[in-house]
Amino acid sequence: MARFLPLSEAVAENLNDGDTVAFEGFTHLIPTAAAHEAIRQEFADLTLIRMTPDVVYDQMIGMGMAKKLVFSYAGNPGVGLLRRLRDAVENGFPRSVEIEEHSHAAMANAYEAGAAGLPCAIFRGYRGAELAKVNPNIKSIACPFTGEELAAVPALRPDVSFIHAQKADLQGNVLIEGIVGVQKEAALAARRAVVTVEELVDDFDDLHPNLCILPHWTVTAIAVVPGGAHPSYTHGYYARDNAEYLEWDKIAADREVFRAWMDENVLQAAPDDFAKRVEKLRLAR
Amino acid sequence: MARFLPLSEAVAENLNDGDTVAFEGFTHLIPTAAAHEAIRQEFADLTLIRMTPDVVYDQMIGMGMAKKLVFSYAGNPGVGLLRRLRDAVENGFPRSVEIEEHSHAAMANAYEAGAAGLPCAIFRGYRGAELAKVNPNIKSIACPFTGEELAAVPALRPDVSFIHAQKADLQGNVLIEGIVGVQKEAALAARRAVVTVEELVDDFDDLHPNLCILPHWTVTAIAVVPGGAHPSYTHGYYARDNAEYLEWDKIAADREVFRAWMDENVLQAAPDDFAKRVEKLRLAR
Amino acid sequence: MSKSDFTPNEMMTVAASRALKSEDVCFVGIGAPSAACNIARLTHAPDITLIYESGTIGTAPDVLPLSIGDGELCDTALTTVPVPEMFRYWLQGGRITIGFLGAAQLDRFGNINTTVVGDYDHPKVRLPGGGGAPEIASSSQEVYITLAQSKRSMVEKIDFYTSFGHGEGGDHRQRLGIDTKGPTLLITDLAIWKPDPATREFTVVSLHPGVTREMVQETCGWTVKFAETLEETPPPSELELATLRDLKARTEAAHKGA
Amino acid sequence: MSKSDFTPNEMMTVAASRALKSEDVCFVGIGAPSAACNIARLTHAPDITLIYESGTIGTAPDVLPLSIGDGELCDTALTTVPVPEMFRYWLQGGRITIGFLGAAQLDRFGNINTTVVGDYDHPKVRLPGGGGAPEIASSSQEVYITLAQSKRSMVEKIDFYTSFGHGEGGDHRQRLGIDTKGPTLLITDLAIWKPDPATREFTVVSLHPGVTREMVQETCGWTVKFAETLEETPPPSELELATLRDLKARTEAAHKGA
Repeated sequence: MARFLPLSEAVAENLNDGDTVAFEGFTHLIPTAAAHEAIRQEFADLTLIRMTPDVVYDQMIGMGMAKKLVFSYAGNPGVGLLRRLRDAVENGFPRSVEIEEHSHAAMANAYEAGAAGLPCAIFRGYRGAELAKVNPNIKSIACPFTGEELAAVPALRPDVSFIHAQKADLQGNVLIEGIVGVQKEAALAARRAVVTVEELVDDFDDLHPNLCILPHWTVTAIAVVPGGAHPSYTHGYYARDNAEYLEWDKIAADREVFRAWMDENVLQAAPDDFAKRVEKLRLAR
Repeated sequence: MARFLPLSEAVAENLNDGDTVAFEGFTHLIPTAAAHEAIRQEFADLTLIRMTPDVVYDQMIGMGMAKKLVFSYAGNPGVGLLRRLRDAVENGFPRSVEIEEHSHAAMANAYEAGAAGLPCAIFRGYRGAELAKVNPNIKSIACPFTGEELAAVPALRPDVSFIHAQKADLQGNVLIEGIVGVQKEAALAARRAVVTVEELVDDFDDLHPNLCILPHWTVTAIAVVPGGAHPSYTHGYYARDNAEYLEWDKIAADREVFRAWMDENVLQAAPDDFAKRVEKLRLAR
Repeated sequence: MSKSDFTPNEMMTVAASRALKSEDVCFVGIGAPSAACNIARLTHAPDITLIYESGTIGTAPDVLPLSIGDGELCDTALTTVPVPEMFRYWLQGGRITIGFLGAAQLDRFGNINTTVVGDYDHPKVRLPGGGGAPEIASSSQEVYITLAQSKRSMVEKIDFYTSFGHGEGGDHRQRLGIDTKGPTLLITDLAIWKPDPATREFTVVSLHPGVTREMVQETCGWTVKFAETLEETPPPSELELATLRDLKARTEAAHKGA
Repeated sequence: MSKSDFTPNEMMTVAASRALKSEDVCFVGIGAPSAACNIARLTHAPDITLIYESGTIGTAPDVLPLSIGDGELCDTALTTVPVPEMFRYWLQGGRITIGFLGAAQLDRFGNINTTVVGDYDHPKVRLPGGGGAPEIASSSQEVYITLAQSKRSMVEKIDFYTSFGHGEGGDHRQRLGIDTKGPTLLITDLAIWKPDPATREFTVVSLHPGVTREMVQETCGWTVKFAETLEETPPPSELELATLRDLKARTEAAHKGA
C-alpha cells in the first residue's frame, strides 16, 4: 500500500547498500530527483539496472556508487558517450564496474517477464550478435513445437525500482502517460516500487479507462517532487532540457569539473530545487 | 493498407472455406455482424478460434460451418451452456466438431505470441490441470536459468481475424477502447484483419496518446456497421443486451426453434439491421 | 425484514463476503463470487480491489454484471487492461490475494471440474470449460470456493480436473511445484469449510443457522468430516441482507432491459 | 541557394531519404537516419510511417528529436505504446519494412559495431552499445545504413559484432536462421552502395556529384568494389535542400533552449 513520504524518507526506507536497483525512464520521465537523493545518501555497491543509462547513471557511477551495471544502451542520447562510465570501464576510476550488457529487446522482455512473475523471457534475438558470446546470461531454448531456437534471458527482478510519473491520487494510485517506456514493468517487477510525481490530485475519476495506471497496492512509497525528472521531461508539464544534455558532455569530460558540478548541483541541493529548474521549460496547459 | 468496403465484400474477400478464423471479442465488442455475414455466405469447414465462444459461435456451429473449435470458455456468460455446441459435441449434430481446449491464460498468451511473431508462448500454467493430458498442443519447457518447468503452447496465427471497434479515421486507423480484450493481439497475429466499426471520423488528432490503436497498415479491410456488436455492446455507444443473452438460452435449446430464429434474424437479415437493434440500448453521449 | 427471514443462498453469499478484507485483491468469478465480493465492498470492506478477468481492475459496479465483461465494470474501474496483461502481470505476477471460484463438481480436496460430465472425448454434458480457473487456482495467493450443496456437485471423484485444489491431499500442491496456498475456504449454502491442516480435506467448521450435520451430509457425495468444535455462522445482519437484496433487485431490473 | 551548394552530409541525407516510400514503416535511429526519414516524409513520401524505439508509432516531428524519446515524437504520433510492446509486436512481429541504422564501425558485409573499440573486456573506447540495433538488424524486413566515410569507421574487420549484417557474406544469414533481407543499402556521404547478389559484399553503385572512385577508396578501410556501370547520384533538388536546411535550423534553435 502506497505511503506518501518526503523523498529523503522514501529513498532512505527503500534503498540499501548492495541493492539491485532500477531508476527507469526511457528518455521521458527519468527519476532524476530520486537518483540525486540516493547520491546524497551515499549508497554503495549498487547493481544499477536500466535500458538506457544516461546522465543520472553517469553521475552515480562517477560518484563510485555502482559495482555493476545491467544495461542495453549507455549513451547520452543524441549527444555522445557517457564519460564517467567510460572512465570507470576503461580506467577503473573511481572504481571498476562490472558490466552485464543486453540488447533493448532483451531488457524489455526481461522486465516484462519480471512483471509477469516468470523466471525468464524468450524472444527472437541476438542472432549473429556477439553479446551472446560475452554475456553468460544469454541462453537459448528450442520451441517445443517448431524446434526454432529462441534467445532466453533471466527476468529482471530489482530489489527496488524508482520511477517518475505525472500524478498520484489521494489513494496512492499513479498515472503514467506519454512515452510510458518500461516503467510499469519495472515497478511491477520490483520488490519495492518508489514513485516521484509532479502533483497530487483528488481522484482519477475523469481519466480515460485504458490509461497506464499503477494501483496503490503495487506502490511502496510516493513522493511529490515537481520537476523531479529534469533535465528529462514530463509530458504535459515541462519540456526536455536538451541544452543541459548537451552541456553534460563537457561537465563529465573532466573529473574535477564533474566533482565540482556534483557538489554544487546535487550534494548541496535538495528535492525542492527541481521545481525552479523546470520553470522556464513549463508548457502552456 | 486498410480498404473501406461494404461488409459483404469485406467478408467475401477475406474469408475462405477451410480457413482458421477468429471472431474475437471479450464480452465487449463481439463482431456479431461480421459473423452473421459469414453465416449468410455459407462458409464451410472453418476452424473457429476464440477465448470465449458465445452466441455467435453457437450459431455458426449450429449451422454446421465449423470443423474445429479452439477455445478456453464455451458458455453463454452468466446464463449457462451453449446448447448448439453441446448438440455438436455430445451428439454430432449437425456435424461433429473437433475440440482444442485451453485455459484463458494459455489462449491470451498464445495470441500475444502470435502478435509478437513468436512460434510459441511460455507461462506458468496448467499445473495439476487435466487439460494438459488431453490436449497435445500443451507442452512444457524448462527455464534455462532456474530449471522451473513452464507450460508452452503454440502461438495462434489465424488466417483472418474479425473484430469490432469504435471508430476508424479516414486513413483507416482503428480505435478500440473500454474492455479491449485480446482484439489487438488477434488482429496483429492474423494474416488478414477485418474490422467493423461504429463510425468513421476524420482523424484521431484529439485522442489521448496511449490508447489502443491499430495503424491502417495492420488492417486489411474496414466496414462501417453501426450496432455491429449487438447483442454484445460498444463502450460509448450502446449497452449490452443482457435480455437477448438470456433469451438465447431458450432459442438454442431446440433445433427447430434455432433454425427458425436463424432464418428470420440472420439469413433474411442484413448488416443495416444492426443499427435499429441497438436503438433502445443507445447511451446518452 | 427479520433476521431469520433469509434463504440459504443469501446466507452463503453473506458468509463469503465476510471472509474478505479491504486489503484484498480479488479475482472475481461470475455468480455467487461476484455477489459476495460486492457485498463485502458495500459493507465492511469498502477499499477491496475487485478484478474481473476482462481486464477491469478496481471495479465498483452498481449492479452485478451478467458477464465478466459488462460495461458497468469498465465504467467504474480504476483502469482496464488488455486480457493478456491481466493474466500475465496481475494473475501470474502474484498480485491476486484471493481467487474466488465456483464449481460444477467439487471433491473433498477442493479440486474443481467445470469441463465435462462423463468422459472427456464423449461427454454426457459438455460444460463451458475452465476459462481463467486453472491459473486462478494455481497463481492466486489463496482460493475461496462457493457452491450450493448437492450430491451432484459435491462428489467423491470429479470427472475432470479442470482446476487443481489440493489434489490427493497433503503436500500434493508443493510436489507439483505450486507454491500458493490453494483452496483455504469453502462456503456453501449450509456451512463453512476449511481444509484440515495435514490432510487438506475440507472440514466443516461452522454450520449456518438452522442447519444440522445431517443436512450437510445428505447433500454431499463424500463422508463429511466435522471439526471438533463446530461454530454457528452468525446470521446475516440487517445491513448485509438489505445490501444484498438491493443489489439483486437493481441487478434483476437492469438485466431485463429498460 | 544553388544546386551545387550542398555538403556531403546533406547529399547523404537526401540520398537516403529518396530510398524511402510512403508505404514504408521505418524503425528510425537517431542522427542521419532520423533526418533522412523526416525529409522523405516532408517531400515525396508524406504517408511514411516513422517509428522510434521509445514507442512512438506514426510520428511526424516538426523538429528532429535530440533523443529517441523527445516529447515532440509522442505529441505528433498516431499512438505511443510501451517499450516491451514496441519490441514484441512491432519489431519482432515483422511489421517494420525498413530498419535504419548508423554505425561506429562497419565492414564490407554490413556488420555493425557500436559496442567497443578494442577488446570487449578491456576496451580502448567503451561505446554506447547496441540498444535496439541487434534485433532491428535481424527483424526488420530490410536494413538501410547511413555513415560518413572514414578509415576509422569503414574497417576491414570490426572489433565487435553488435548487429549482424551479412556475416561472412553469401548465405550466412540464412545459415543462422535469419530470414529477413538484412542490409540492402548503404548510403555514405560519398556514394550509394548495394550488396553484391552473390557475395553480399557492399558494392558502390552510384557516386555522389563530384566524387571520384579514389575519394571513396581513400576513406574506406577495405578494397572497394565498384559496379560495372557506375551511376551519378542526382544532386539534391532545391526542395530537398530547403526542406533539410529548414528542418536543421528549426532543430538547432529548439535544442539550444528558449
